[in-house]
Amino acid sequence: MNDIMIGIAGEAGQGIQTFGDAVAKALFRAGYNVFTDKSYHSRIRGGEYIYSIRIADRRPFCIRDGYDLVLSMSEETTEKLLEKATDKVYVVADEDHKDLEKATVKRFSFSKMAEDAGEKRAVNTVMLGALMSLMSVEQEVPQKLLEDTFGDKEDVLKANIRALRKGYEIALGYDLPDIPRRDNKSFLLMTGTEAAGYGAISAGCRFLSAYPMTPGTGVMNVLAANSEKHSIVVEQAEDEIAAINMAIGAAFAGVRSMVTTSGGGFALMQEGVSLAGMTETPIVAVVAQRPAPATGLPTRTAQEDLSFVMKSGHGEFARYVVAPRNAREAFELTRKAFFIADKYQVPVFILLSQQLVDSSATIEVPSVNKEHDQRFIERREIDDYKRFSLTESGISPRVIPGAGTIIRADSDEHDEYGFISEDLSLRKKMVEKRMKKLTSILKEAAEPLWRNPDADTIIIGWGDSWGAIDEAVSEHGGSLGYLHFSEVFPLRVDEVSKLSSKKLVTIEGNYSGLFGEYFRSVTGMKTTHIGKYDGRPMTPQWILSRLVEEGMI
Amino acid sequence: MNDIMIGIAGEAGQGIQTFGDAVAKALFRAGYNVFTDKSYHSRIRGGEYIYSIRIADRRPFCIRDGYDLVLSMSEETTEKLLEKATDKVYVVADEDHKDLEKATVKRFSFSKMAEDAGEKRAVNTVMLGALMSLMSVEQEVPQKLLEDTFGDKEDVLKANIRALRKGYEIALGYDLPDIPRRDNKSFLLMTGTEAAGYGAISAGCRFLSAYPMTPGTGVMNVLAANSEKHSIVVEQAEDEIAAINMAIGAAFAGVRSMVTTSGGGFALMQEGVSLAGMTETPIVAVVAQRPAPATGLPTRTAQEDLSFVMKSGHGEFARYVVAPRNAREAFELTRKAFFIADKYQVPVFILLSQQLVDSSATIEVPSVNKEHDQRFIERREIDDYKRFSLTESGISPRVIPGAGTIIRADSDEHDEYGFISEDLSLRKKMVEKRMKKLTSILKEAAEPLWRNPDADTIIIGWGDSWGAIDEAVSEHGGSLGYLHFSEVFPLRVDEVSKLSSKKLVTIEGNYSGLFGEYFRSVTGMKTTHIGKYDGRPMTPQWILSRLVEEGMI
Amino acid sequence: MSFERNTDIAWCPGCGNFAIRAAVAELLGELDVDQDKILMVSGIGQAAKLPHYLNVSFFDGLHGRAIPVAFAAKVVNPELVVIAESGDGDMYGEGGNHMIHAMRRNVDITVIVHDNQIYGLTKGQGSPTTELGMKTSVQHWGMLSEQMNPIAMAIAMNASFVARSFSGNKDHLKRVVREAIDHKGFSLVDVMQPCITFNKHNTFAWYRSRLYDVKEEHSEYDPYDRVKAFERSLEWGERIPMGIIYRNSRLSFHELNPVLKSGLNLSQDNRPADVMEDLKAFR
Amino acid sequence: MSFERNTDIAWCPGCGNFAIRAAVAELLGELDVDQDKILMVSGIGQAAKLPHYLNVSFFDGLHGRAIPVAFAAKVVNPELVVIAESGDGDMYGEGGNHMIHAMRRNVDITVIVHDNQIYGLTKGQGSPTTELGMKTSVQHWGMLSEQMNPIAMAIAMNASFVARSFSGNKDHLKRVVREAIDHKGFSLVDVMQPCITFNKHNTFAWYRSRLYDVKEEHSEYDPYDRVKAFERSLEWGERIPMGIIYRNSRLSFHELNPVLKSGLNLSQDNRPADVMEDLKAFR
Ligand SMILES: Cc1ncc(C[n+]2csc(CCOP(=O)(O)OP(=O)(O)O)c2C)c(N)n1
Ligand SMILES: Cc1ncc(C[n+]2csc(CCOP(=O)(O)OP(=O)(O)O)c2C)c(N)n1
Ligand code: SF4
Ligand code: SF4
Ligand SMILES: [Mg+2]
Ligand SMILES: [Mg+2]
Repeated sequence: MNDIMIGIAGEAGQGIQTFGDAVAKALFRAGYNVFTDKSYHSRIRGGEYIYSIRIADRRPFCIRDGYDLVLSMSEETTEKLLEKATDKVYVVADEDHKDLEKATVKRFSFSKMAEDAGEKRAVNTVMLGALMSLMSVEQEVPQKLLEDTFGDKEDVLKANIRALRKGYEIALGYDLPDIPRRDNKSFLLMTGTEAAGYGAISAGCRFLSAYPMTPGTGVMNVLAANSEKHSIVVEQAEDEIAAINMAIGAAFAGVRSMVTTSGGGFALMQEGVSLAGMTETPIVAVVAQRPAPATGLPTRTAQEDLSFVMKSGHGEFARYVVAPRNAREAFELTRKAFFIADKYQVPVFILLSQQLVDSSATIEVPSVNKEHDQRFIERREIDDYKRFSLTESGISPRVIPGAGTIIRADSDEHDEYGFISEDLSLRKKMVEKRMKKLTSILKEAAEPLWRNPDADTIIIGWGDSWGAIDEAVSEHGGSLGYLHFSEVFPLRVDEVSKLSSKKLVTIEGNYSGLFGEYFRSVTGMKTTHIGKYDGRPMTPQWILSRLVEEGMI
Repeated sequence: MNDIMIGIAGEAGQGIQTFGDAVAKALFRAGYNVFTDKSYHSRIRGGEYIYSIRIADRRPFCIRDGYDLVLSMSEETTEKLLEKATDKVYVVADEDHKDLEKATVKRFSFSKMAEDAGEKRAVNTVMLGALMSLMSVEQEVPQKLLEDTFGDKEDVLKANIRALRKGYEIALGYDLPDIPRRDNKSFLLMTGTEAAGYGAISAGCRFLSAYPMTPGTGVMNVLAANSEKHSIVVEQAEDEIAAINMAIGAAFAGVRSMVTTSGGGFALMQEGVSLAGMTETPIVAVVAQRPAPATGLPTRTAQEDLSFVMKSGHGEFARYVVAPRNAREAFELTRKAFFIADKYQVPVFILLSQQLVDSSATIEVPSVNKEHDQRFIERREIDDYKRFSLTESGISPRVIPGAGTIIRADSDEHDEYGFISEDLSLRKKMVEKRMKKLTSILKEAAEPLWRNPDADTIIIGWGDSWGAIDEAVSEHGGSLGYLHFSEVFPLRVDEVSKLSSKKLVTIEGNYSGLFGEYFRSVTGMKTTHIGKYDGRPMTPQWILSRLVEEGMI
Repeated sequence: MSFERNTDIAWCPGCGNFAIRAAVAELLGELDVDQDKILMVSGIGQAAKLPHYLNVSFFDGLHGRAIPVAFAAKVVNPELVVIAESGDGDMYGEGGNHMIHAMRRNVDITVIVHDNQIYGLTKGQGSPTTELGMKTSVQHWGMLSEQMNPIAMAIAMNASFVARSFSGNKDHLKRVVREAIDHKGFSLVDVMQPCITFNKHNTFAWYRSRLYDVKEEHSEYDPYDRVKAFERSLEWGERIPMGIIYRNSRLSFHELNPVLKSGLNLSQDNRPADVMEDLKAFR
Repeated sequence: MSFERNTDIAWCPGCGNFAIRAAVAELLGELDVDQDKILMVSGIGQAAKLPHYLNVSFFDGLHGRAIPVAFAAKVVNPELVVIAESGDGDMYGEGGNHMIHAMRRNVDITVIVHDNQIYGLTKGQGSPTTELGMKTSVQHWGMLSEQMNPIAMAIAMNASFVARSFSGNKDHLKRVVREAIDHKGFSLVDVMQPCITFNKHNTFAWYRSRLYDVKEEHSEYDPYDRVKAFERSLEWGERIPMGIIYRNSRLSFHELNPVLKSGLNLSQDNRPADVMEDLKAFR
């Protein structure tokens, strides 16, 4: 792959996120394939903030090891970052920047130019200009971004445009590899958060209740920002228990509703999850994973909550769990999540992670499967209505309150009407009713992704590890393949026989090999496990070197 | 097995529990092998209350299908109960009792005799007398029980003794099978609740926090009743979240502490469980299972929370999970739970169930393994103390606050001192530290129980199903065997190779075959599943008939 | 049609819950609301079984969690008359956090607490409102924690309607609950309810001899005066005030929320959204 | 030895938390207590990082759950001076239920709330104490929920020591926290703390011009008068009272609990129990 890794290395509070977003967006609009990653600490000011931007000849869905070009806005952060950088790394910085041990620093008078442009705070804009100039991006592109940002403050805008121009005059002197551009009209640059958020809006979600928790908060922000436009009530709950019970109340009353949280907040929702299972109330829960246990590392990534989510809630009930591979799937599977929830009247879980949530990727415009808009709700008067009528499929016709029919739901075991019942033979039927939905849900799942199924060594993975696994396999070639899942429960493994007599290795963002264990419980097949649990996303390089270490390739 | 099943069938509020306890205790003291079961509704008055007492020539650890002798105190309850009774059932009732369809009712003037004895409310005492007379129990035995109960109310006591005598004069006319008696001095008649409660007291538990929840409340009651005597603070928390965080606070400060709850309450404790994992704080949680999801059937039994407990808490950390087979193990494994918690600084879970909690069984006096008293705590001044020092075993020497040393613990990822840390290479080591304890914990587990390992069909089971499984296997003979676990996580399966080429069947109190799935994830072996999920305990008859249905025997 | 459902009732004969049921059933029948527009949301406990004994739609959820469910159902369907009800343990113990924050939100729901000052269903443990010193199966030497005063707490939270009533006074109870339902905003009605099985102290007679209506006894009583209301709420002992202790005129959730202000019924307006235009922002 | 730990501090330069740290560190140094007998328990948030910046033992637990941990640690080791501290979101939002029930228990701990009227660490969402109308990343049109008044709530719960102070007034803060620690029972100190990053409304200057000490301004002020204290607690706007707003003389948890009354330190008295005698009851 022909690519370049750019790192913007600074501290929280330096406006690096805004800056990085502008760089990424401008490069995307200029026709590059862009992928970004944010690495930061759990604090508001200070600490490391590294915004990575990767552009490549093929669309990348992960970062890779090593930086080619670093914009250093903090000597300390850059020093750390260089520990892992290539020898040829090219460090660009402002005039007053210290020398570094591991690399020569190229200094430019960014701040002076900003001052000259009449806006001291426009240092980042100068840098933006310099970078754009290096990447041969037409000046209109970043200028348009400045206009969108400063539109209402004319003076500031003008100064920034001057600063941008000055930046364009700088020759950073870096030797760019040849990376083709194209018309990006049919693509989007989106983070997993944005994708999941718009997926929910598109699905007609009308109620979101949540208690802020990194990295799950973003989805709440997306819906809150669209609250008036798309008529969505977004309520910040007093705690996660309230959040999930609110979502259940709204869903019971007839709207598509959701919660968003991370592992610790989801832990508090367990009883509510079980309530949704018992009352057959469709809700969608976004669980954005971060390293745990407990508070863990709030701003880092992990795939540690698979089993916790699959087994969430006491007792037994049907559910559906997805773990999107990338932003596009985050959109599409969020829509599907609402659909499955409504169709089967079950709780549905969307496993995201900090990496997926915070990274933006160049994706095709997601598809909108109209089938997924079906609500399976009746709004009419029914006499002697049985909310939990025993049916062949386990699904009972659903009517919502306020439309002429008396509706009852109970968290205790209940009869077909929803009245509390201590009839134990009925109990048995009700368990079966709730559980047999799983048979049909399984059929809704798409097939897992196969790549090089004939290879000797097959990587098994799930969720947002796909970008790195896919690239590793591409790099390595035909003797390495993969089987990758984004609909994880129930597990569809049609052609598992293909796997016998191969070397199987699960690569996951956890220590124990949670998916491997699960995979074995379903197929009986044993897998070797390679885990990443240091809080950072996987890279293709890391995958390949670990495979070599384990003797798998 | 030569045995008799006695059912006392009435309603809540009729004092059946007290009456049944007296009957059971008297029979036990008279030298019989006794097992009892309580079947009741989630209400205070009315509804079915069935107290079953089984006596047998060998010590029973389950009830069986069918009643031989029924004391009917409610026509409705008895009618229901008879649906499942043997043809020869003998129903005894008071004079005004209606006739029943399925059996002849033998009427006796219990209430009149109570009145004659000068205490209308002593009807149960008359019945007690009649039963004891039938069973040839010396009158001193029940009389002693009356003295213990009414000791301070002389008049009432006297009247009750008169009532008892009158009862002794009644000839119930039932034809008793031959059931031998022996000296029960070295045995106890104990419920699982009492056993777990006294196990905790014996372990030196000094702090219990809980929010009442059937069937977990009993353990709190046992410790509360012993609070002053054994210096135990028992605090009723405002909710389960408070309960587990309190237990963690007390444990951190240096005492053995515990919580007790059921599935729904445990669901609320999930974040706390994860906190115990992260801060390496030893706590013991009793989870008494009842049918779920959500509120489910509060007074019924199940084995539905195995996976939920094994996977409890977000993130990855070591733990230890036991599921005692009977009251004796409830005592001994509760002691071991505190030991493992202290030794490895991990949360430990004790899975009970309504059946185990409410049933009393004739058990040998539990053994007290002194090793389990070790606390692994240091109380001394250490300079530059590292609460989370990285060691070979993953266990760091533990000092408690207030003894000269500064102690730090953090729910965030932390360094060896316990300070919050964003160092990602340290993160990796800390995950490994917490997880590698599992290797040693596995070695602490006792071997599972094997019975007839050479049989063609092997039942695999765990927890309180043991009584019924063991009896079923005894009844069936050599071609049926079992492998039964009471230390369920981590799973010790030394001689699993013995199982290859056999028919394997898991018999569990759930729908999905949770243990079967788990067993396969560990061994790769597939099992057939037979589940009971109607809220009632298993019986040997049910097991054998289901095995026949499934073509397993 | 009567709102009393003809069925087996799991309460102890003589329990104070029967009178609450009778009062609520009568009142619902008298309301000018279609039967299907009433939604009761309850928790778990003896009190929480009430909806099963009425002919209404209900969602009987988790112990302590009736309020968030009720809140959201009302939010998305403002046409519903939403009543959340459960016991004192449920509403003030397990559900305490929801109670106080729901008061802040001021959504237009009515919360009825069957306050028997005890945990009934779990067999008689102390509840937040159990009196100091009362002995129970867990509190062997009697309650040591301060008795919670829900009325004072609600006034401190500036809840917009705070009342107390008594299961032994049907007219009063009906009147207060009717006012609570009519009130546009969050209403708390704490109903003193004897538990004849586990609370042998706070009996029918005990309550009857103490409870008095503030307005009847003090005709000048102004429930809009927050400090006076607080002072009155502290009275507990020989005399216990009931009636509307406090109220104010805060705007309700629906009046404040920009999405809902116009009267939108989200449960009816349920279409998926076309976001293709919105997605252009990501180009 | 200084109680200020020399380390990298993750707060924004200029944050009100620094002054709280300085005051607490100084005060701890002045207390007549051995360093190892101090235990701080915190939650999660910016405020909750405080113990990391002090030379004390600490248990930094979950968001919202400092109080139950602090409660139990104090219960089993009465020799410890236990201080629970965290932010307003943590203590009044997520942890609201523990707050109110801990007040009922009256265990002898001190709770310090860094009340910046905002969720700091999660980037500026409204907290329970955020003022009506304030706009945030989630509350685009401004807070619609009533601003919680923790002082009034604590008085309603009859907490035994209820105070407010200000991170911008070190002497006041030290004095109030010292009194809170000295107080035998549950003490709440709500500390107004500017968050310079996310709360641009309640700034240092904003607080400074409004906060006044009740006792200094009203020498006759009697914090033992619950109704007057409640009235005073309602003041918020041009003038905001601080100091000890309310206190009472309720017995503490340790004074009431029969197991602990004698002064037993369970963390020292830790032996297993011989239950063989007890088990005879089961024969
Ligand atoms: C999470 C959870 N914890 C505990 C319980 C057990 N539980 C059921 S009802 C109840 C208390 C009942 O007391 P209250 O709410 O006062 O109602 P009452 O029975 O007195 O009417 C409890 C603790 C439960 N169902 N769920
Ligand atoms: C269970 C749980 N929910 C949510 C979070 C995320 N979280 C961390 S800090 C915080 C709020 C911080 O606000 P506050 O308590 O006021 O402290 P501040 O940062 O303002 O000092 C939240 C919501 C969490 N850590 N745990
Ligand atoms: S236990 Fe008490 S509250 Fe429950 S039904 Fe009986 S009398 Fe009523
Ligand atoms: S975000 Fe606010 S509270 Fe947090 S450190 Fe910065 S200024 Fe302080
Ligand atoms: Mg109650
Ligand atoms: Mg705050």
